[in-house]
Amino acid sequence: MSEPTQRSDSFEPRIVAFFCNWCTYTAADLAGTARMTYAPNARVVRVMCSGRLDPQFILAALRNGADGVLIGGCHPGDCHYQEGNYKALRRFILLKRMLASFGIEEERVRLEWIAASEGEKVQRVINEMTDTIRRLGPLRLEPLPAEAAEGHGQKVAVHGGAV
Amino acid sequence: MSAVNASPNGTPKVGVYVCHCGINIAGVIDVTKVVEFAKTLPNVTVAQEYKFMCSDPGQELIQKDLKDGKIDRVVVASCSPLMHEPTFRRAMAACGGNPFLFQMANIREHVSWVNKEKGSATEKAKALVAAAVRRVVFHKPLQKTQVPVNSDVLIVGGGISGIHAALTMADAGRKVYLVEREPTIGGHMAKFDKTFPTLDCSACILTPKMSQVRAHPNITLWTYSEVAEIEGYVGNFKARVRRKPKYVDEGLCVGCLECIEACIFKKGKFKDEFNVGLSLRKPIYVPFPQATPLVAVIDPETCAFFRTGKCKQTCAEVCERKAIDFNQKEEIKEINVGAIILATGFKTFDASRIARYGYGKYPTVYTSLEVERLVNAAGPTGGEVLLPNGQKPKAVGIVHCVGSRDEKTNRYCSRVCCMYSLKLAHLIHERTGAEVYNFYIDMRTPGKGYEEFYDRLMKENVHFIRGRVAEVSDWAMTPEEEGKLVIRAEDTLVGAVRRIPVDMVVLSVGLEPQPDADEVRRRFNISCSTEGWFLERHPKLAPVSTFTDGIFLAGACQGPKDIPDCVAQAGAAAAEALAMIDRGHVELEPNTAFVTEEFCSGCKTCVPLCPYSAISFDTSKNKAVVNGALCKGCGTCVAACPSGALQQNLFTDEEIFNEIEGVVKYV
Amino acid sequence: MEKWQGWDKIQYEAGLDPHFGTKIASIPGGDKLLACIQCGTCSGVCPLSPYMDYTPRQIVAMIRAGFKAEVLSSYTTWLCASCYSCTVECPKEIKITDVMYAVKRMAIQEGVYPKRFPTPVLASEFFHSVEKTGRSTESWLLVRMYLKTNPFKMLKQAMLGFNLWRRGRMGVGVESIKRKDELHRLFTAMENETRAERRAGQEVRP
Amino acid sequence: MTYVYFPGCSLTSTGRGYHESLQEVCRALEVPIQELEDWNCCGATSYMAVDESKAFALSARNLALAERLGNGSTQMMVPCAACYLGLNKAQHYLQEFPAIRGKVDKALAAAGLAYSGRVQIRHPLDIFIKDIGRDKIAARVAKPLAGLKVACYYGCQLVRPYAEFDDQHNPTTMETIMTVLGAEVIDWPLKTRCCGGSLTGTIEDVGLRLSYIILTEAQKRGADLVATACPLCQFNLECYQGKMNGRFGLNGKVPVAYFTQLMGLAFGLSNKSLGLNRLFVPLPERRAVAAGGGAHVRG
Repeated sequence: MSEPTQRSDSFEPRIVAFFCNWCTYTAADLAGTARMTYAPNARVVRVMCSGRLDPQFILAALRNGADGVLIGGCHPGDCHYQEGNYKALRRFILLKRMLASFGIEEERVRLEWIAASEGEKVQRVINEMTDTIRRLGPLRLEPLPAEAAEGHGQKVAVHGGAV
Repeated sequence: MSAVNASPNGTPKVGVYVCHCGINIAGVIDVTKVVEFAKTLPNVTVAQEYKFMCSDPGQELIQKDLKDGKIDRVVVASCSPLMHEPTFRRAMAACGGNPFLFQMANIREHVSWVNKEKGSATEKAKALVAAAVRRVVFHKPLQKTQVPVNSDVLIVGGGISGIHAALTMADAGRKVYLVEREPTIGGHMAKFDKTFPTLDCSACILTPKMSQVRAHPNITLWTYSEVAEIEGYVGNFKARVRRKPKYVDEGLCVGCLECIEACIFKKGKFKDEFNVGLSLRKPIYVPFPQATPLVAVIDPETCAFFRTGKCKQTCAEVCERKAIDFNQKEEIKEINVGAIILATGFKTFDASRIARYGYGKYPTVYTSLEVERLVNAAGPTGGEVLLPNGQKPKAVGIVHCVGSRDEKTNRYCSRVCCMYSLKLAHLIHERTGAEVYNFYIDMRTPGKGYEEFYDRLMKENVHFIRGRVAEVSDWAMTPEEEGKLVIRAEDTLVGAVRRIPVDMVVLSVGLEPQPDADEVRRRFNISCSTEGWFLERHPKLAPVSTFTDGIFLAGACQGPKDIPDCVAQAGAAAAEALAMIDRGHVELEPNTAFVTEEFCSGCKTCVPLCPYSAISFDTSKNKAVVNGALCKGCGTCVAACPSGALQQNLFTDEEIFNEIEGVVKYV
Repeated sequence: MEKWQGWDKIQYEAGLDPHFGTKIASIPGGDKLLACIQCGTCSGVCPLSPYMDYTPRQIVAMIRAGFKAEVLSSYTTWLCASCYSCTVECPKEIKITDVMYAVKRMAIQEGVYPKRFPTPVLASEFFHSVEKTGRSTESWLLVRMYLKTNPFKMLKQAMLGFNLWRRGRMGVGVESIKRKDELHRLFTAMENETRAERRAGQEVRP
Repeated sequence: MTYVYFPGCSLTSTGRGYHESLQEVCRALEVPIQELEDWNCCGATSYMAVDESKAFALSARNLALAERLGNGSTQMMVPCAACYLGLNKAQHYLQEFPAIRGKVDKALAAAGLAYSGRVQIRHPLDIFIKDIGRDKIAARVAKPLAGLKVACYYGCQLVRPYAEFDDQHNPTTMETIMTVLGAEVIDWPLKTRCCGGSLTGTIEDVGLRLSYIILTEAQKRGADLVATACPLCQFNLECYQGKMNGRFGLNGKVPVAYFTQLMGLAFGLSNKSLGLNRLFVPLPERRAVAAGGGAHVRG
């Protein structure tokens, strides 16, 4: 069986990275092709567009043990689906407000525009974020409202209407 | 955990296959540990490793387990899904499996290639495998939808790349729209005198192809036109092309050029774009004698009629065919095409950005493109290399790498400058007998017959000084330098700084993306590299494809290229487009959104969110309806649906939630 | 005539210092040194390169290759007037002027600069005078430099000194700041910092 | 706003004329300046060659003293090109490299000082053009320098590598000022070429050669005099002309003045107050121009 990373004495943050298929995921592939070494702490979940990101996903990641969440989308104006990234941005702003009210440090959730050619940015952002969260320490959560709710299908009210 | 019975055949049986990729993965990740770990995961019935999963024997492993009924869904932990997802899906489909009961864990690009430390890399790989296994359990068998393909093609840019692609497609019987921004096709190649290394005449090999374009029944040529808007998707694009008024009716004009003769301006007065400002033209002009189409153009910026309203309109008077039409208006053409080839080319580096080289300050400092016109028999000096004072230079310095290999301008090597500098050195030496000095950093001549050409130039007594030019200036240290331009550079092979007085300096300017490349790439929804060149889908294996299906690249818009490479790439782009069109249909990824009616509350949140108007509202049922043919699968509506009624195939909430749980709590 | 010495120009690996390049490259922003493409722009723009024993480009190549002894004893760095042309023009953005400084510092630390060559002497004298008084006094600085290098030359310069003095452009007094103790504390703390770095086993930059 | 004035060591000796004329010109233009109390050597060129950390510490003390004076945004006027570079370099390195910053912060603290990076280091050329403006300078011109052909010489360290107020390759600030003063400027390619710096004092042959090249080119292009903005450039170009005559055959004498001295002249200030009596080569006689008339402004 595997040994999990020692989380008590040498804290290694776990970061869930939601990357859009067209820009940021491709950039992460490019970072790989170019052998740009970076912190192993981020694990990528691919979505077609950052617009697919339901705030529930971020909450689920944090609830399940992630110490931080990174969202990567195309630069403004570059969205493969016209403006999914703007939608992601609006949801992100609302979500941050909500996280703040739970006392979650705002550095734990980060949104970055990373174009397909910006492998270096993937490297830099993941390294920065790992350092930041290592400094902040593990995320200790009070029960989130969603925890009270049943299952995954339920949604919490962070959609902010037609965003 | 719920919904395990989502599997069509009862309990899901997941096969996990971990690839070594030679040492690419196995060199960093302890593959055996990952396999052992996978065996412990719920629903995993088979877990094994193999050297190259993408090879035939690798694929056969999967196929055998599928056929033996050991597994019904597959996780391959190997490279990026953007690389080999189609390979494995095909393998599954080939033996009767559903290709969408498949998930890839990217443990190469995202793990072994970006990690040096074995322990943490292995852990990360396990997490990704766990996530993929959790997720694939929820995958549903899906079918790709087939959409018919429009067999017409749009080619943007009428340089040598666009011309070659257009002729190839047209010869294959496809209908081609060739759109060019300038009044004529031909691009940069039309401005050159000779081509390296064979020194054959550029016009002699290009103009026949230009005429063929003009005459080809399958090609619609729109010059002086730009693509304004693109809608749609692979196989079914809709383009709006803006045709600027030439104020001369293309159908009537026969290219007799009488109108130009008759213009009230007796002589040229305005900078001639085609001769890069080295000569003057009239407000009514043709770019050059072999312009295609050979139709006069009136430039409203300089035409007296458009500027003042007062002109005798002698051009119109003299035209027997009444082709001149001052009332011509901009036209918008709407066309439907199945594929698009971008061949928008490059621009040359603005030499005045490097102040030390004196371009714009000393009149005898030229760019290489200007010298191309000077040595051209059809150019402003009739092919004679003459200085502004009308004399031939006795000594000429050619400065390589201007705007290339320089962190402050462009980091990349422009690839063509060494060779065209050699060509210009030869032509200048041949036409003037001048001493020619080439200042280079490294001589780059990889190509058929290129090194031989370099060899020839050295034997022609052209001087080669290995050293980047420090400055071009007009201060003299010796009597011989008086009245000359002095090039100062270290002769690095000798280890001494040299000052070389010359009469003429040629700056071998590098190639840059077109100034509006960023705007254009947005219009066509493709990406650019950091330097601004259009980004190919894969640098080695898909060099003419883009990340947007149905849009292909040809020529220097993708990166600096010489003519042979442009033509080769244009041919490749045409072939790729043909292959796509001739299939007759495209298969669309079934990652579209769908509504589970019983959950839909009819809140209409989703309706305005869709950028493609794929969601409508059924008022009788009070439910949202997704048109699968219009949906592109971004999932924005799904994220916004408050009741969970909207879901996206391959990216359902439960698939994503399970993937998240997998990556964070895999143990 | 003496026995012909010959030039043994062959360079044996054993005679090189493989760490010299990385040591020099450890100065702030110095890693770019390793990306030099040997284009010679630095030498070409350098107004002093005609008088150097190695051109700046050659010095960079020698640094990378580990020619420590040759580089430290070369006149090149001591001819550098710090005009920053090379730094500004380098296409790889190598801070060549700073590289020259690093070489100078290492040469002084290791005492291997060209002997009786006036530039390093001037630098050291300048350093000591400022360390003591907080300011430099140009007249005394030059006097001490000539005494250490070529006392005869000072006599030749006497006329210039006289002319400057006559026009009030050179004093005989020594310039100094008031709060020398403040400066002293600053320097002592700086030395302690450097010592602490060394104790911590960190590679101390040249 | 009062500018904190940092004269630097040279302006107290060989560059005294610069010190005097700059103060006079500031007074005339109503630019308030206050000399930095107990300033020390900037660290300069030679210091960097011995101990880089201490060079930065030296600059940092000056910056800390200056910052203490202003409330948040001290503008420091630094006329000497070497000081301008030295202080700017320290400023940049403190910003760019945290390791240096940490070391310097600790050393400053030991001396009871602190620096947070808020001093702006500015050359008088920059201040005169950007803050004061050509109109105000023009309004002060009483005796235009009409008929005088000036070669503006910036030297190296003023524009390289840090100056942002002007073009690194072809600076024009001084030309603008000279034109406002009514003088004619020549176009020449050597205005930022090195004068030899301290090499004139150490390796004289080489140093003088560099100065000679600059003077000869200015002469060839018809300049009546060279205007400088750096004490070492002025010293090198002017005080060694005798030797250049002997060694390289420099043709005659070329006056070399600080641009501030020329401003003072045009403003009608006295020769003595501008330190013109300290020049080795006297300025050319001015062609008679009606005094008191408004400034002759061109271009």
